[in-house]
Amino acid sequence: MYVAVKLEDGKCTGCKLCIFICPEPNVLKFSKEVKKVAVNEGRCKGCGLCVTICPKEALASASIGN
Amino acid sequence: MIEQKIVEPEYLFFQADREEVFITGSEALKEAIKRANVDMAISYPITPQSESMHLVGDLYVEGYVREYFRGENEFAVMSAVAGASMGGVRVFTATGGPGTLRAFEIFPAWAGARVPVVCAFMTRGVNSPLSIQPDTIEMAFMLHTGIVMFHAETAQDLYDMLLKAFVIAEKPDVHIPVGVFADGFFVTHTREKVKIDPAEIKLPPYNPYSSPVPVMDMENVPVRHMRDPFVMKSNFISYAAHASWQQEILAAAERARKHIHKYLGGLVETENEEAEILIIASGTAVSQSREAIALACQEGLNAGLVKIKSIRPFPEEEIRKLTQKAKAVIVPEFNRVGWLCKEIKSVVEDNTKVVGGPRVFGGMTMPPHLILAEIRRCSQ
Amino acid sequence: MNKNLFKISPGFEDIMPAEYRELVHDGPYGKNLGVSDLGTFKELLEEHPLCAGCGLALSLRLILASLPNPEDTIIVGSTGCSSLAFPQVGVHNIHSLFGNQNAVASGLKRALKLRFPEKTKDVVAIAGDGATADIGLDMVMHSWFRRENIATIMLDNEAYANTGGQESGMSPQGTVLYMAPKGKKFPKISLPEIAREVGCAYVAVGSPAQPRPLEKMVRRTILVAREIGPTYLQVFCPCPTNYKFKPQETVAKIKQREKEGTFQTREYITLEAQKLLTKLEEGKK
Amino acid sequence: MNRKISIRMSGLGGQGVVTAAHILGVATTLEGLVSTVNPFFGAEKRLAPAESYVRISSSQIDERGEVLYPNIIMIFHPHVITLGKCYTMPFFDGLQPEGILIINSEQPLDLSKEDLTKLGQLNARLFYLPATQIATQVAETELSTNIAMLGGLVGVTRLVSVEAIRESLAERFGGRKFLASATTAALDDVLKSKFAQVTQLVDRNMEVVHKASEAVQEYFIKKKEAGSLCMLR
Repeated sequence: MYVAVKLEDGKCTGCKLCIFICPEPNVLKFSKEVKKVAVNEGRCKGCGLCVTICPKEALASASIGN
Repeated sequence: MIEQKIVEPEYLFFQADREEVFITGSEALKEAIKRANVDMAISYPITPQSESMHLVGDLYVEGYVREYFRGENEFAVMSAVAGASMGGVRVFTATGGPGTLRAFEIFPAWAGARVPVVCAFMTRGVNSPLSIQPDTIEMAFMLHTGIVMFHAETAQDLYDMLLKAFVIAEKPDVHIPVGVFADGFFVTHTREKVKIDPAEIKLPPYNPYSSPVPVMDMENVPVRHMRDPFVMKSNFISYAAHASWQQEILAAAERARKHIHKYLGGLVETENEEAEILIIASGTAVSQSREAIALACQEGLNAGLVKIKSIRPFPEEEIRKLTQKAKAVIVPEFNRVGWLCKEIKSVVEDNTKVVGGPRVFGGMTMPPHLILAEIRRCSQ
Repeated sequence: MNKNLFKISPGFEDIMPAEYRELVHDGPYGKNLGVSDLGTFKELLEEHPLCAGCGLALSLRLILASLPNPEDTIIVGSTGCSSLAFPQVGVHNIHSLFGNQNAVASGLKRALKLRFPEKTKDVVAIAGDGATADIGLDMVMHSWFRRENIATIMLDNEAYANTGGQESGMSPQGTVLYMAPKGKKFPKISLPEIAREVGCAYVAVGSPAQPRPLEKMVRRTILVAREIGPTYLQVFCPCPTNYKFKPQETVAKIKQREKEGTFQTREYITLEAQKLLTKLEEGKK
Repeated sequence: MNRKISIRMSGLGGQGVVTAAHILGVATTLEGLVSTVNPFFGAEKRLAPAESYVRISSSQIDERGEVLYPNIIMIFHPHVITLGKCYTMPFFDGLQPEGILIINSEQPLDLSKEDLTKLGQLNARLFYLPATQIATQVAETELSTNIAMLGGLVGVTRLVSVEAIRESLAERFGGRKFLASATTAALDDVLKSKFAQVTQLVDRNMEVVHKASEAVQEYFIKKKEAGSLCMLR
């Protein structure tokens, strides 16, 4: 079982705090157009640091794949 | 910087009119570096090497070397030398004995990183109790570091081998470090006649972009950008990568053979090689052997000489052929372990005829009479 | 670096790795990007094998985003956890041996000065606490004594993490780790104060808990090193694996230590460095 | 000269055995001979034993290192023998038949019966020379002791000409830069400070050479009464 963070799109306000706390490069991307964050789940190690910092509780750890 | 004319290596080595001067080995080293177009030199004191790097410091003051400083210990100096070389300059340093061993971890790293560093090793004993005396035991440790190893017999050898070392080390198909070994005191502190090139000429500069590995200057692509690299992994790709790289370093040294033939006239030099008794030696053991052979000759005994100039790569084929007809092979050495004897025994077909010795160590000068005694014994 | 150098030749786009293509098209070279821009460009660090929640990886990511001049920066690393990340860094970087990073950097910086007298080439030594404060301390200090123009950055995870969690000179007193089974007997080495005393022009202690202040420190460390002399930045990056806390607690740990008074962000700036920084930072505004 | 001459110079640190060897080596090469020069391989300190070696030949010299079988031994200080301040013991071991000894002393030393017997058997020739006294009187500095010893050598053998010594001296103290240890360089400075010009230094030291070459005296080892000496001239 692999753990990765999942984003609840509606809750994200694009504050980017999660991007600054993530130890993994190029996992959380910021879209200038929609002013929201997107997660590259394949590269996320599921440490959960972003979950702890998100003020909107838009991020949550979840299991992915098998 | 002092203006010197850049000439082809072949011209500097073989054609330029040379002047004969009466100098020590350390001074011969200075004369070589003066003409080697060296960008940077880094020093650290250790007897019997220190005087060499003092003199390179003089070259820095005179404007023959562009950058020079004293590092904090041999390991640090060799590390700084590696950094400078990776930064794309021609760099030189020298050490010896305990300094060699203090820095030891860096030598396989130099070879693995394929830096074309030239380092002079002024050999000395490494044992406790302290000894500052000549002894070639450190070369035993250096045999498997991957660096090319030349062994100078005289100050003339030291001068020539150093200059040629830069050219060979920087060949794109070689591009690994070259160590020029000279027996401390016997070569460094002995004043003798040396033929040197005019001071107005020097080697062409190093071209870092001829390197088979990227120069660390951010003027070329940072190629190591990769996902999940194989370093420190336990998997087949990692094993294969490391194994093939080790072989590549070895192959680079093998490819140096043709350049050694071209510039040094071969890995060995022989005299009277048809003789039944052959003396095979390197460094100043060769000089003592020459003396012994001359003494033997006066007694009507016939002995030939093989001088090994390149220890790495090792002249396996040459030794195998040269020793085929010999009745006995005498290997005099300035160390206790007899590393050269072991190397020779591993290639001579019938190695029971190899005499391991005489050996002197602890700093004593090898009396030629000891070698003569072996020649007499083998002649019976 | 001339950007044209690493452009992909026509017809080779499809065989180049995706990561490389992204770096060429969206990398930070010559764009004057910073920490605030993270998430909008291809980072210099690629996927690395460090642990989930690794404070060192986070710090390294922020440091790389803070480089004022990534297209002309060469990093010298050392053995340790960080050496697992460096092969994936998109600037030239050297891993030589354990602890010799500042010696290698000294030779490198001087070589680059000789070769590019008119150009700025930043040399940054980035290594762990074992490499910087223990095995490599003599070489770190001597590079400072010699006034080398190199920036020294320590990734301080307070342990030898890569070798399995042994006590280091930077571990707090009393910490029980391997090789200190009864707890560490002496206090954390005060390297920032030592750096200040031996004459580093700029010394700072920061952490990834404050990304923008850390960015400022990284830039100052490099800019002062470039113009004046040696600088030192110590980045506190807790290790969840060896200090046995949950990966998501890495930043909370920093804040907790701050509250306890066992970790303190600070800066020492010489007058000369302050003058330079005022000039540079005002010029930027 | 077909055969190789090997010289051992023994003295105390600061007496200039290394410099004397250097000057002699250069002088012989100036005369077209082959020479090699090297010091004893130690960390020499002031007044500690010091040794240097010169080999001279008309053809190539291969052998390196310490001279183990000297033809000539030059003793720069009596303590070398009387107090055993030397690296080679027993001191006269290795001396070749018809070997030459030149000792810096105002009067014959009290050599042991054993040594004299050995020297007698080798047909060794024994010379005494007040080198320090001559240096102090003529050059007004003890630092010229080594030059006086070279003068003694010139007086005893035809190894090298006085002219070549002069040329070598001029090169050593006025010529191009050469390699010297810090202590040697310091003594050089002291010596040079005693003379207004290098030419003066050379001239005065050449006077030392001449004086010493005349002052060196041979003593005959009486074989019948082993252990006793008589003045030869």
